[in-house]
Amino acid sequence: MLRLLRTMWTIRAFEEKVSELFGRREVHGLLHLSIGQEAVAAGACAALRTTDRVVSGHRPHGHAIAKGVDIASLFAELAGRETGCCRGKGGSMHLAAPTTGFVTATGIVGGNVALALGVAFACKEREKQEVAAVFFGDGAGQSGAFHESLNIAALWKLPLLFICENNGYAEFTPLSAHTPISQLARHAETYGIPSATVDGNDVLAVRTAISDAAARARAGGGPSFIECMTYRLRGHYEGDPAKYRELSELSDWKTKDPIRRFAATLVKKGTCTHEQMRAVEAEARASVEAAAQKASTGAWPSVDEVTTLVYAG
Amino acid sequence: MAELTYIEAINSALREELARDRGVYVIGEDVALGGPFGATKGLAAEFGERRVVNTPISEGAIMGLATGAAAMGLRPVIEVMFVDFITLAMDQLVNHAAKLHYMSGGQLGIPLTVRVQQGAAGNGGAQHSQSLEAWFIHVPGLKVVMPSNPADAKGLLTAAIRDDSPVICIEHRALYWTRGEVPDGEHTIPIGRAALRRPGKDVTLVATSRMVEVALEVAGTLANEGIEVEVIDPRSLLPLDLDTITASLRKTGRLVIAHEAVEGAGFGAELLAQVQEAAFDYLDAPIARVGAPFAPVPASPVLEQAFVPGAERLAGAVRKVVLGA
Amino acid sequence: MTSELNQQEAMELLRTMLLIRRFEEGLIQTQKSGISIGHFHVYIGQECTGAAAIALLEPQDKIATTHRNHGHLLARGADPRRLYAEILGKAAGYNKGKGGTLHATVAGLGFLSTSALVGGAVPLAVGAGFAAKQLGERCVSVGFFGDGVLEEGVFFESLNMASLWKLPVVFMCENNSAGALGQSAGEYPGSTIATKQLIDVVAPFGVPASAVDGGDPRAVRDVTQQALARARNGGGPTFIEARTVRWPGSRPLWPELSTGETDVAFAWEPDRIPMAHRDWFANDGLIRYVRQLFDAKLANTKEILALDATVRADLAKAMRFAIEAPYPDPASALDDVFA
Amino acid sequence: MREITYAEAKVEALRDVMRADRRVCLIGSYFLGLSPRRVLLEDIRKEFPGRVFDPPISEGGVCGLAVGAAMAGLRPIVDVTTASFLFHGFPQVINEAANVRYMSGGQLSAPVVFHILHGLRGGGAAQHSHSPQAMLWNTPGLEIALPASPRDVKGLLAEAVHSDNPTIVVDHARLFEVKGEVPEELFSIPFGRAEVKRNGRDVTIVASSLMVQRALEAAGTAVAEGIDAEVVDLRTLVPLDKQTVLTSIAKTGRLVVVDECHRSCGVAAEIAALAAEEGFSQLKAPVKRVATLDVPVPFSQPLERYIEPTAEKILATIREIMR
Repeated sequence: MLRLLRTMWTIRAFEEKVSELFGRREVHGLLHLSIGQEAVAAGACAALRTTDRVVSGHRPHGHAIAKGVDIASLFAELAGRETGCCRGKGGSMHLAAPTTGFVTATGIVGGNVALALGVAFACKEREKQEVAAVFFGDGAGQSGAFHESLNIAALWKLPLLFICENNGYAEFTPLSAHTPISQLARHAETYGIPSATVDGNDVLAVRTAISDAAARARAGGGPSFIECMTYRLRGHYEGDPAKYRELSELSDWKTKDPIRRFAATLVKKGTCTHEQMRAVEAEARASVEAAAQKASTGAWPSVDEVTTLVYAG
Repeated sequence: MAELTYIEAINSALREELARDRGVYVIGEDVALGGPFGATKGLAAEFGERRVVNTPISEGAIMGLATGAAAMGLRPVIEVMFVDFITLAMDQLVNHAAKLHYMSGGQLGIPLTVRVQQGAAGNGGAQHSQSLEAWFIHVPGLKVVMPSNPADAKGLLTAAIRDDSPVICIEHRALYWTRGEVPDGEHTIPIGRAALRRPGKDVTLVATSRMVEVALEVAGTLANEGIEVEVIDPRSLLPLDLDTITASLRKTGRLVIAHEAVEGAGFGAELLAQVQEAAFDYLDAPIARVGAPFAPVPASPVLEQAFVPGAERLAGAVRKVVLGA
Repeated sequence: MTSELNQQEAMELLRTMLLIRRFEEGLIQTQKSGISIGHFHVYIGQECTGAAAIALLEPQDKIATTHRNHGHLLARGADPRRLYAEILGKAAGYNKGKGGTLHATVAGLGFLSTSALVGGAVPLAVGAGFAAKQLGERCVSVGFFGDGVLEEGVFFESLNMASLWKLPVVFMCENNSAGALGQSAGEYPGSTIATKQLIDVVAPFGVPASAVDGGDPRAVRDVTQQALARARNGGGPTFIEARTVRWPGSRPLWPELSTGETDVAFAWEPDRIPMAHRDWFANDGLIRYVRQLFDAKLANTKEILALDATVRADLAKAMRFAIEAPYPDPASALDDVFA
Repeated sequence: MREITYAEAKVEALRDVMRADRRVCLIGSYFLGLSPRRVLLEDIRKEFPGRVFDPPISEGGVCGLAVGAAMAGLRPIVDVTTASFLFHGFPQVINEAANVRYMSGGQLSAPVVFHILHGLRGGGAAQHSHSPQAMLWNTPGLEIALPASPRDVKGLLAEAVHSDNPTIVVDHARLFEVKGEVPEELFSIPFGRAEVKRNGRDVTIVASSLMVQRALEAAGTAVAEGIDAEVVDLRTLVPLDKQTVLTSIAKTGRLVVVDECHRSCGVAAEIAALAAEEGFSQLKAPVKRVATLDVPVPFSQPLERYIEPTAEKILATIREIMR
């Protein structure tokens, strides 16, 4: 239980730090923060094994951290340093750390779903009971690649967990302006893919749903679709004033903050004390500070690196 | 040596690689049925439909699927039925297949082979006849090969499948049923090495894919007029064997480049730009390009024939470069 | 069955269906005689759908179609001489020989485009509906496409937008793989979709969808009429799946007259149908329709045979015209690239 | 004449063409990307209710929709935003829009405008930094316009809307703050006319889009070294104004082509090839290319800067070619 809490606090602290560093121009590029959505990443990855594979999209920090990617290497990547997980070549939207099972993130909405289809295909072929999971937002539900992938995953019974983080906004517009459908899980039902819509701010509900789906996939039952209803407390990207939202909507969701909610539940149940709670947060923040510090001393990549790794070998 | 058709040579490369490496998968629309041109004939029966996989008509998702599977260590060979349909998969090809290795800082390998056929033949019209190799040369991260005969079709495809980078193998539909000697058993041709098809001292003629046939015909005709044409087939457009081409140019002082695609920002433009920079002082005359006219490919047989660069046009261009205007 | 059609209309529908059937039978024979026309696709067995639906359209309505377009063009009134000429690559063809069978189109009849890419025409049809709504025209856009299109992402993208924006579009899906055919039967092209029926994928988008027997003109008329009315009244798009059984001659990669030329007398002398083809002709919309006309006494055998003979004679003339027509000037290959 | 920013000129063009022609509508509205200037578009939204649309993330569907709408009588301007997203629209742009007139034997046309923002934008990395104009040049049927100044963006955008052909307006977010003189009234700049943006006699620099500004910067610096460079802005790739390029080479005898596409099979390759084919006898030195290096665009700042065609690189190349 404390592990879940720690993961969520680490993601929150990481992204708050990223925001701060972005303000000081120490990290760069187009950054998409997941503050408010931490329960999905933490709950889902807690239900997966180390050997399971994750593909993420343009909002990937939480997924990478929850999957166990070293946060110093993430800071370094966002800062464009040689010590970054992608040696400074990828940046925020292209994080990759396959040894942890975090295959890759990608900046193309919907493109990640098709990619994950292939990862799941490979998992099936390896016959090691591994499953693949893909995180995507509600905006991806309108892309052709998403529909093509649902059909194929269902046809071929691929061990793929479609994890939709429905935060109600596709970039800058509410989902209702993008599609007449409010819950994307309906598309999965069309193809006979088992689906569940859960409270994405309830980390235990997410973990349970993903556990069930992963067990089904491991047993050869094919794909599942888990739609997590959540909310991003920041704009679409760092620097987005997000004026398209009502303030009341924002404050309403703030009361449903997944971290505070879970902490309160734990205390109420007597699982731990207020002091222990605060200690978890403090530890997470300290480890994030240390990682950021470490990353800031990383070397810039040599310009010779620019032409390397275009091809293998 | 056995005499095989170009399509049989492709089939034989696929069969041998499926047998040799458990990680090889053949994926595409109708491939388990043999494919529309027979390239995958008999493979499903021999290796099972688990490794010779039929897909829905979802080019984008197929390209993404194969890329994702390659990132996981499989060695997929996908068939895109017509190069024109690759438009539906461009996002996955350009944004994922070509780049994941680089973007991930070398953590992910993409040992993917994309087989596709192109060219103006059979009156398919503008959506089934384009020649798009320049697109792939323009996207860093992809290798591009274009076999011009059955032996190369087998050797280059085998090399492509074994390559650890994504390789686009562009076949020509009009060559599918041409015959030629193909070495027995394992046969690979290193990617990035041009072939000298005919030696000559007066002018260098670089031709790709089906234009190699036309170039050899023209060389034969011009030999009767006293012009000795050296014909070079680059075979691999990226990486490009510029050394072989410039070495020839140092001898002849003249260069003509022929391809079936339109000229605008095409392979000919790239080669010309490279050669004039690398061997400016050796040039005795301006380099000439022969490509298709700047138009979509028409369907009518006569229009199609007028569209495809033929022997007469090519011979004219060579004469002009050798003899002056 | 023809209660809503008077005798003249019923016979006109038959004429259209016969025209399409005979046009394509003639095309297959011409191709077999050695005249090159490129790879082509025929509409045999699906005539009822296009003929019945297109007859309901108003002149301002738009149509987007696919590589299987001959039936739609003819039903809308395309001149068989110019259509044959186009398919043979002649200057007199509608597209001056640049389009051929895959891209044959007649803009003057409201055809937007003929896309030979699976799914290519669907967003185009949605675009025409969008334009009609923007321009305030009382026009409906009808997109004809095959069952394979439901595997293309662009279909979903297009359907979603048509629904979201309530565009006057009729999605006319001609499923010619009904009855466990398609890829599972080892045919080209195959369609593979993980749903129980095609219309299931449409349901979540909130678009009314229905499946009908594509060989039953009345059923096609009924659903098309409702769809057109909904579109014209601002009710948005409709999805129709018209199911037909694949004609055996369309099973090989190149069409073959494997069931022989259709004999309209099969309608009243079923015993004359060769045993091997009884199943198919039992489902063939054309033969079924002739039988219904005959049973309803809207036409006698003599009238039907006479109509058929006229259609065939006209088409023979049209084909001769196309064969004798000159090819375009090769230099015209460079024309029409830009306005 | 009054001076305004590039961003203002662009929005003015959109406003004026919408006022002048009821058929014009905007599908997508990030014509100024995510730049602070994008608030300017709010005025358009207010002035033309019901004519500005925000589509879902379905580039394929959106591009197809616009092509269909154009074929049916509208004059849509589609904002595909970042050029990389155009790849989703390729089936519709390449296979439909570009071919429809030719394939229909001149019966149909698709007068649609596709707007993209191309090039390096700083930290965009490999998937948000594309310059696809060379690929579009390789598929006949599209007109390709690349404005490089406030006056040009207004005139070329207007011409794109008037054109009966499908047109791609390839724009660059790093131009938005450039200032220049722009006529108040609606006007068009005909396609196929390059402009000599700076006269010179020693060396010709051919460029387009943002690279014109970089070339001008390099030319300005070169003066101190006694080098007088001429800068030719192509303005449109299709149709291409060959003559202005060849005339300039005839004068200077030297050519440097600057382009933000990747080098292999890029725009610079075609211009270099053209010069070497048709202007060979005038050339005193081989044509040099300054283009984005052939690697996926790396994210890290120094790496990105290393592959980018900069004014310093242009200057170094000018010095080299003058030797």
